[in-house]
Amino acid sequence: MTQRPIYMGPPDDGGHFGSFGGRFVPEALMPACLELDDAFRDAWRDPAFVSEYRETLHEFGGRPTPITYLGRLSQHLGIEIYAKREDLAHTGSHKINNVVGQALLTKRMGKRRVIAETGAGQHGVATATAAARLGLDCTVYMGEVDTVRQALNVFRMELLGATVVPVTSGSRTLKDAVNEALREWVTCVDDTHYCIGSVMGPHPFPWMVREFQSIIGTEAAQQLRERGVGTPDFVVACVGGGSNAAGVFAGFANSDAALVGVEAAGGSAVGLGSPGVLHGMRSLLLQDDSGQIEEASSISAGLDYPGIGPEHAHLAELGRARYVRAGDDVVIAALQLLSELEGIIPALESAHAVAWLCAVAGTEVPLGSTVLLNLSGRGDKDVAQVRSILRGES
Amino acid sequence: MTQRPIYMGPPDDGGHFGSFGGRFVPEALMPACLELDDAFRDAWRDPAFVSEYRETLHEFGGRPTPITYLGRLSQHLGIEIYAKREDLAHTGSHKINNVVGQALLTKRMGKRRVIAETGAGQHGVATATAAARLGLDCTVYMGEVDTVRQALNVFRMELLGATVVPVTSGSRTLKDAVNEALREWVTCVDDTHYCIGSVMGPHPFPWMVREFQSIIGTEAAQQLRERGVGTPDFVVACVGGGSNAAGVFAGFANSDAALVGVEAAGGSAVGLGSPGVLHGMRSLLLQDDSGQIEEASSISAGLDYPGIGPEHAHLAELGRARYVRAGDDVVIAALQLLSELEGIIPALESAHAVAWLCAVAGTEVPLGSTVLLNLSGRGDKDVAQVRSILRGES
Amino acid sequence: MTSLDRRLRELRGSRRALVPYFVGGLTKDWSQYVHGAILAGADAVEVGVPFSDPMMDGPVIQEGALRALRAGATLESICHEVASSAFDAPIVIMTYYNVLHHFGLARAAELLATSGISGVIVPDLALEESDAWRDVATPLDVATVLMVAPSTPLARVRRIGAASQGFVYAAARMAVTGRASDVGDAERVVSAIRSTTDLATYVGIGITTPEQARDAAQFSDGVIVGSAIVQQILNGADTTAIEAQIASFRRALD
Amino acid sequence: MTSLDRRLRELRGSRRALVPYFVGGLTKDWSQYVHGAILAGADAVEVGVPFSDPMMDGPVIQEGALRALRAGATLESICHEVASSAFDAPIVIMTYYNVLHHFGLARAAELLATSGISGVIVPDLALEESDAWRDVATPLDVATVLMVAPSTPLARVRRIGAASQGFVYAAARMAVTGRASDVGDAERVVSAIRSTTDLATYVGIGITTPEQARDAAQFSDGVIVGSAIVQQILNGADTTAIEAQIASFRRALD
Ligand SMILES: Cc1ncc(COP(=O)(O)O)c(C=O)c1O
Ligand SMILES: Cc1ncc(COP(=O)(O)O)c(C=O)c1O
Repeated sequence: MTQRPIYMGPPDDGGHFGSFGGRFVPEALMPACLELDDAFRDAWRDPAFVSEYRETLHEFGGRPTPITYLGRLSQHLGIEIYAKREDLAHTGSHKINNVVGQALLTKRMGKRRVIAETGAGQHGVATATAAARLGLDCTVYMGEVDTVRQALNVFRMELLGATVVPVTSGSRTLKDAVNEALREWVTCVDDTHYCIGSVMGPHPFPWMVREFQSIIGTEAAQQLRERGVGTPDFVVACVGGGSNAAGVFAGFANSDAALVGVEAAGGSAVGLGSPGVLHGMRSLLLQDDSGQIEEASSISAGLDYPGIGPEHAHLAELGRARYVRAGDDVVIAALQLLSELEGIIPALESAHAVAWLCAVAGTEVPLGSTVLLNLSGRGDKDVAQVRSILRGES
Repeated sequence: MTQRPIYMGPPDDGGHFGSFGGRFVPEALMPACLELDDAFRDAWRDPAFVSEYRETLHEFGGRPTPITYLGRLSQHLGIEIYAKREDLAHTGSHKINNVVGQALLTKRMGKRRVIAETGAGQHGVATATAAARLGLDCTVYMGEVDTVRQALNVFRMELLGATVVPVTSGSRTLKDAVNEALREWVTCVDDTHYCIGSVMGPHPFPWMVREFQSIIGTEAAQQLRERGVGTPDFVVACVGGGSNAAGVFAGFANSDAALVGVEAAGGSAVGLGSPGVLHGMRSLLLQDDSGQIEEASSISAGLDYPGIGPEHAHLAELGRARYVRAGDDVVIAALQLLSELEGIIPALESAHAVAWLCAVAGTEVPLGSTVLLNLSGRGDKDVAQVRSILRGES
Repeated sequence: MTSLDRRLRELRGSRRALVPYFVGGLTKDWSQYVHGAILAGADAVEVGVPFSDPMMDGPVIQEGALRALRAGATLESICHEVASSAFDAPIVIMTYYNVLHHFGLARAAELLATSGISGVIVPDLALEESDAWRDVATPLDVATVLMVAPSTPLARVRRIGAASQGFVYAAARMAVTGRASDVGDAERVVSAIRSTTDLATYVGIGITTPEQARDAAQFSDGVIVGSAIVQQILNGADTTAIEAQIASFRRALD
Repeated sequence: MTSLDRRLRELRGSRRALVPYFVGGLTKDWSQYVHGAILAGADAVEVGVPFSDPMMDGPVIQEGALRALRAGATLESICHEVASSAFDAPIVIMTYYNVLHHFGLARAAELLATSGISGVIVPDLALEESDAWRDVATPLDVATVLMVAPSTPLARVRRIGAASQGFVYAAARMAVTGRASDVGDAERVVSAIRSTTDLATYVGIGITTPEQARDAAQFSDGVIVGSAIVQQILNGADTTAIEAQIASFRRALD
């Protein structure tokens, strides 16, 4: 009898998931990464820390988020869809799960400040939120292009007491914001924690962020059990860096559920990328013939990242999870459909998962299948953009 | 021994709370109001309906919302503040509690359509949301001025499948939207329910909406009990029409808690109004020497209503609740303070309650008092406006 | 029984009643329109006292009310004009309850009575809420006209019929004031009213043309014509034009 | 022990080493700058192979890399230029790991070796991840220079010192490449390194002026000068000007 492998366990000591992951950072940052690894391992074993983390997400973050049966969409598609409602979490997405964990860890490490990168601003707002709540200083690095496109999110962070630094290097977008945050971290690693926004970066970040996000999957599995739904046939989530997907997958990695990550067609690191090293990790990346990193492009800022978390690269390699793609046009249609049928305007990111379901219900996802759909965030941040797109203004 | 009076019981058969309330509508609408009264009484007694209402708010609406202890603000003000987090409810405010109840009731009455008025769009979006979820048609009346000021909320309602009708009569704002919705209701009362957005309008609306919102107070009382806080010294909520205040007050009406409603200085129906009849009810209204209704004015669209729910007028008269005011400037400062200290950007409406607390902590609210603060909604809808105000642009 | 009851009962023997509606204070010379209307054959006149939030009125009368308010019209100014005009037909005030409520019910009834006004129509004053007002108005011989709508169930029609004074206002349709192309549900509404009371029953809401007035007159005691007239005045029609319009309604009814 | 180790050990006996940094492919004639630098007294030269996401570089070298990339610079084009230039001093490539990784580690090591390149500095290739690369580079006599930072604990300095080849790069401060006004923590870092290895130890990160170079030379085996030079080239300095700049550093060191 062959033993079934265990999926989504911890990485090896060097932070590897198979051949992916690791720690590719300047020596100046290695001690901090090692310290963080120790600190996280220690904290995550400490019932007091875990319960403070859970309690903060409960009292402040609005957890548990509900599971909503999407009756009208289910009927429309001929499959049974349950949505995990991360859109109802404080600040409007799953990002809060991670930042609360890291902010608490920052205090535990005796640091007084966090820095973060942000693309559209979701992770920046979430980080500024957790920092405000816990009394930490906060600086957010944001591509200059994004600070203009997302001026309101800049203001939101400022309201929350954070300093937003426009990044003028490279393409002036998310990946450059990560570079700049890493550069800045070198200079202040003593008293500052870098609160990375997805399951990416050098070890222990991909693992740690997955652990902080796994509350999504743990809750969902229990909620589905309590409802008598049991293990769904499919667990579907959008994938930018991959934190919401990793979080929900974690609850089902060792079940019979098929795991599906939906990338933006223009940011599909699994679909179109190749192995490479960026931002401290070995993973799948969009890159040109010379190994220069290419810019991702998607209507959804949160999926506009040329890489993917290393654990996803590993799950793809193992075949435990599949990674598929959705293009901008079907994503808009999916956002409209969910809004109209269910009264939930999803984030453009989350609409990717809906779009894929719409495309394959009855084929790859057989009629009658049970699906857990991770609704990673709410669409309020996106309505202005969707409006101009539908009006042909952009 | 004198019997203590019971507060916030049902109104009399004609819908009166003392001398306020009643049913001042055209005869064409009276049968609908009577039918609704019966239907609501019947439904609210029916455990199946009540549990569907609760279950929908749980599964879809994100209830129960948490109580968050605001540690840093408490320390700052020297009082103990617990926030009821209606900002975490689906669509971003307490409005969902009411619309879910009314939409379910609409189906129960065999009607296929809802209409609603909206000012800034919060109640319109909430109504469109509940209608989408339950498969009801939805038309929302919105002052033309507001459709321009809040174009994104118009688009949101449209995404949710609702039709938004700009109202060009009168001052083209909220009160005219109510008039227009009432006029429209006359023409379609057969198959259409008017889903009113606050504890206002003709009986049974003020009572029914209060009952649907009382879930706030019931939950909060239980949550505070479970935390060992018990009865707070003060329960504070902002007041536009008064639905979030009525909802939270309902949980404490017969306790020792002091109840405080905070009106916008420019929309203070209790502070500056006099008894009158508008929109189907007798209540306190802002009116001129000839009994013409005056426009309210506040930075916060949701408090921009020249009246107040009749039950509040009654509670004020009885002295069971106090109604105080907060001006635009202190409200902005309060919004900033809460954001910075607690990582919660409140709606401008809700910031009125915070502003009052800031003003009176240590005086009217003695140091060490325990306060339940109803955070009726999140501020995402307001950040663009706050930004221009702080930049001196408006 | 108020004087208005008696007057309109008498009229019933002779002809179908024509009751045009004018917005008090809409123009400086608004009372001239009323005089002209009476000359042209109006049997009674409804005079609107404008209110900021006229929830039973469509766009035409809303606009009229708005202009009158801007021109400074008030309950008092309109009553004084009525008092000094000595019109040759009964005047019925149409307004919203807050106007009376804010003035003070007793004081308002007194003002109407001393101004020679015969009655009031208060569309947002439901039967159930009307006692306080009728308690002060009836003793002063100010009639309170109540309305029956197509949606009113028969048991309720009976109570309204019993309580109404002067006449019963039969709403022709489920709509607010405005123009329409037919008499809607008027016949059904009128017959329900007639089965419960012998008060005069007038049809209003949407009566726009003399033809509709003639149709309504087949089964009722008269018609109320509002938006069709106010629209002409808003368009700038002079008293002669309005007299001609009223005259054409008169001819259709006779 | 690689050839670079031997060469730099020898140098140690005679003078403090001067290692200027140039961005490969930044200008068409970039190799002329390298020639000039060697003429002016450079003991070895760092040649940067540009990467889109240079996380260890400040604005100056970022800008240089960006321009070089736009001009079409690649690992291959730069190696070919080095191969055909036959420089009179050891060339050490500085690049990011993805450039080698994407080219293929064995293939990259082969290319460097056949181009006559003596070593590499890969700032994002941490000691723990460097085995795969060193396994292919060392046999081809391509040295892998490792870095010690002010934050590196002593036990770790020891391991890095033991693994580094050619020299040990002592980061003068907790910062990315750029200009600074002093030698920062360099003395402490160098002394930690020296307590664990007898490899040559060069100070870099922020060495901007000949004075700083002289200070650093007091306690180390040499200096690496990057942004200060690249800034001049970005400003349009010609080879003569750069030679003069190098010469002034040379004088400070001797
Ligand atoms: C709502 C939402 N979903 C998904 C993502 C993508 O991130 P991840 O793949 O890490 O979940 C983002 C990123 O901003 C987001 O805001
Ligand atoms: C967040 C929020 N709070 C309060 C209000 C005021 O309404 P009410 O007084 O009925 O609670 C509104 C109305 O839009 C609102 O959006």
